[in-house]
Amino acid sequence: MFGLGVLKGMMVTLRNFLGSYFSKERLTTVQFPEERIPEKERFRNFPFLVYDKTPEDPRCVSCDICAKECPPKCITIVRDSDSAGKPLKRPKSFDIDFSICMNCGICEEVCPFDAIFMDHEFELAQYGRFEDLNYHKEKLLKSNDYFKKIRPTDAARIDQKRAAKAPKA
Amino acid sequence: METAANTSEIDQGLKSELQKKGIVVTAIQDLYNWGRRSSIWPLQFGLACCAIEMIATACARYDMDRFGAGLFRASPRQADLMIVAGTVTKKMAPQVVRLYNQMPEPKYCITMGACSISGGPFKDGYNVLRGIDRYIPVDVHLPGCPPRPEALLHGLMKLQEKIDSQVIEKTEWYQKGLKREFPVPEFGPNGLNPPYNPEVFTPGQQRPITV
Amino acid sequence: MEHTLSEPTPTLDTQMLEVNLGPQHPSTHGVFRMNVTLDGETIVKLKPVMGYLHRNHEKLAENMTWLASMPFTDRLDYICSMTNNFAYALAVEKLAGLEVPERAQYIRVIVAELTRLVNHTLLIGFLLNDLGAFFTPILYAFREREKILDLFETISGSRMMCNFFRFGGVKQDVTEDFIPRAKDIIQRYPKFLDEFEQLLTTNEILMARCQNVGILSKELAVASGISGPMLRATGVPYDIRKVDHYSIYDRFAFRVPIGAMGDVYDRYFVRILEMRESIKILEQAVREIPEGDFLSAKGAAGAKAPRTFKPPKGDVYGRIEAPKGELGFYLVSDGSPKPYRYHVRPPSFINLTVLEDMTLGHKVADAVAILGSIDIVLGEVDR
Amino acid sequence: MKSPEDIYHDLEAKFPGAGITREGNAIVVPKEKWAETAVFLKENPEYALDYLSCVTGVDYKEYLECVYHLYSLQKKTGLVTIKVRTDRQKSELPSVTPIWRSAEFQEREAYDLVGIHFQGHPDLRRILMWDGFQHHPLRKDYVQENQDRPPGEF
Repeated sequence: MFGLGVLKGMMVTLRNFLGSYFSKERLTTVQFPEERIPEKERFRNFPFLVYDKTPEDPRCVSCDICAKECPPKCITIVRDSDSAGKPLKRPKSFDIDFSICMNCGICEEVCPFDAIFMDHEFELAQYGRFEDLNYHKEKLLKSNDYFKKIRPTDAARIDQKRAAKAPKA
Repeated sequence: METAANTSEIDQGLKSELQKKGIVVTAIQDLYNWGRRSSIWPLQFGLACCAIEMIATACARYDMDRFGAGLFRASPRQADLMIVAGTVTKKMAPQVVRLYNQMPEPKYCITMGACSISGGPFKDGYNVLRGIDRYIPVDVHLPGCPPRPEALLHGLMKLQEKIDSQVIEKTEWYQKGLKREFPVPEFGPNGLNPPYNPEVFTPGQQRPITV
Repeated sequence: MEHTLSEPTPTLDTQMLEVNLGPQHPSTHGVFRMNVTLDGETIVKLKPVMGYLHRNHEKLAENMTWLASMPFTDRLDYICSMTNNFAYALAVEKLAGLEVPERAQYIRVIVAELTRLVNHTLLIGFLLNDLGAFFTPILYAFREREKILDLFETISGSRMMCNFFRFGGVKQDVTEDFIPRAKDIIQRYPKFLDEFEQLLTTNEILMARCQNVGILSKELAVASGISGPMLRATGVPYDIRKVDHYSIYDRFAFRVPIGAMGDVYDRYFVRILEMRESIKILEQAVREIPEGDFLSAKGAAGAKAPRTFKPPKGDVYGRIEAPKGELGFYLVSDGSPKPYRYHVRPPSFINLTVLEDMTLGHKVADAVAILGSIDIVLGEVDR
Repeated sequence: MKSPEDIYHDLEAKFPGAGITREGNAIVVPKEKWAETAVFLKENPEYALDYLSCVTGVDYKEYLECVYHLYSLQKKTGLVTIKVRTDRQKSELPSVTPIWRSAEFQEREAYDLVGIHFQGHPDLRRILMWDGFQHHPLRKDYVQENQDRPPGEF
């Protein structure tokens, strides 16, 4: 019969439609704002800076390696200097232009001081472009506890490594 | 963001009282905005990787249809939202501006992904336009490369908030005799000229958020 | 059956109509334009116009370190990012003479074959979308793709832009639940393929629209440098995994499906068979994956400090069997941490050479189907 | 299969005194002899290099170079790399599109981005940049336009 193939195709669609009432596997829609997909630990969206105790002393020593290694060059760091003009091991300003960043995670890989990691937060739509998307140091700094909350295994590994190194330094 | 606050004259107490009895009281303004917000028809217009993420958003798992925005219109005449999903190159920019001009008012534009906001990772390319808001006004900027489908849904919700807060008399596109025609750039020997549209864009400066 | 151009009947002298399909057109899979000259509905001339997504990847790579170009290779063929990384990593390893540990080789083959499944499933969805089955097959295809993308996101961190390969191995070891979840997907994929085939293969409309349409002869395919499933659909048994013996593909038993006619239906069916072969490879690879380190010591040093990674002077041409065809990288190094010349040999760009030969004499609707069967992705065509 | 070494000796024998040299694993063929060598490599049953996989234009500051990667599909044999050089100003090369059809788009791209003119190419136009573009961007001395300049200037 000519229409047999088309009919078989319709049967597949019908089975999927009826099946969605019984097998959870065929009903795949996730109602986004209310119901969310469990976040994967290694998900990387935009970078953020980590500080241990207070936001005033982040781990970052403004060595500028991440700014040099960043493929699209979206990180700009200005080194802080004390009253006598001697450069300090602290960034005065640390800007990441979120409208250029490509979420590749290379800054996290090359940072020798475990100061920058990739965040999970993705609801970042803005109306403005230049002020709203150019994140300055204050907006980038997050605590180590936040890092432990979103990425437990990585945070544990990093803390263990830092603890092993800390007493000697 | 100084969009006009939506000052509907009904006081909230009376409104919630009536709502308990099943009577919905609203201003024409809210009804009109609610109607426009809940059926935004995006233009079927994908440029690069973000377009695949946009299609994934339209598919079963993230389901853009729950926001009323699932119906992709192939022709700009029937679309009222242009999601610029992907890198806008200099060779494609005139077509993007022409498409935006062909869309009927009220029209909105979401720049999805780093490339359409500022050229993104490819901004140093000789054929890459550093952001489509050099030629057309953009309502919502959505960073990410590519932004997750949920981020696109969040961007859509952000646009819906903006539509909710619009007051007809003050909105830009409802004025009498409005002619919002953005000039289409031409191809020059080494790039597009004009490099940007002065009314819409000044390099490095934030454009006032349109109402 | 040779299509003769319909000569205009003497009484009715019609003009040739010049039509632009694209760059903004639902059928062009992105920003691709075809200047079509029509005589009525039949195509007389078809000139492809590209470059609307030319993002200057090769110029940018010339002033970035070798590793900094790796995330950019994800954006070449943005449907299969892992195989782009694979080709680039193989080429640089050939140039710098790096060894890849066993476990990394197995992880690479597993994710490359999973990407092939994603690519072929998506292609069939988009091909049917061009044939008019608007969005139904795509919903099935994207449902399966989400499962595999979840897997990629757990190990690499991003759904589409994995940036997962490093020169000398992979960036991080796979998580513990990767192997069980991969096994689960591999077991259930044939069932999905049967469902997909039941939906499509014996569908009379598909057979009528695709058989004897866009026929490509063997000689023209070889002469035009066609590669991948399109070449195999014409009957040439050439698969780079079998010919070049790169990575560890020799340890897996799999066959290379070839077509007979070289028309759109053959290209569709060769891809379905290729998916079944990929599942066979995946079953063997997932069973035999050894323990061990995922990145060689030199590779790890190179990944930690990319500007100290300086391959020796010279040039290299490395290629792999990407889902769309032969994806090659021609790299010239002058001993500095930046490549001197970085060229990508994209399969879909060269497969488009014969687009005009295949569409002459067909109707416009067939041209849309033929373009869909070539499987082009504009990020790779225009680079 | 004949290694590039043997092919080089055969070519040396076939075209004595033509100045064919070897450089690493590649064979450098002078521009005048390239058309004949190409036909010889394709027709000769021993090599049967019927599959031109990749054509690349490279700018080496003193000269422009076109690199051809050839394979044989019948014999399933491996890579033969041919390099042909031309000077920067009058960059002319014989086109191999009549011999291998796969060079059609790749030679147009080499012309568009690196500026090598291929004589005998059926349709040598720009393929990636728009037609009014008057530069060859992949050359090392290409200067990009400044996108933030005021609209009036160039």
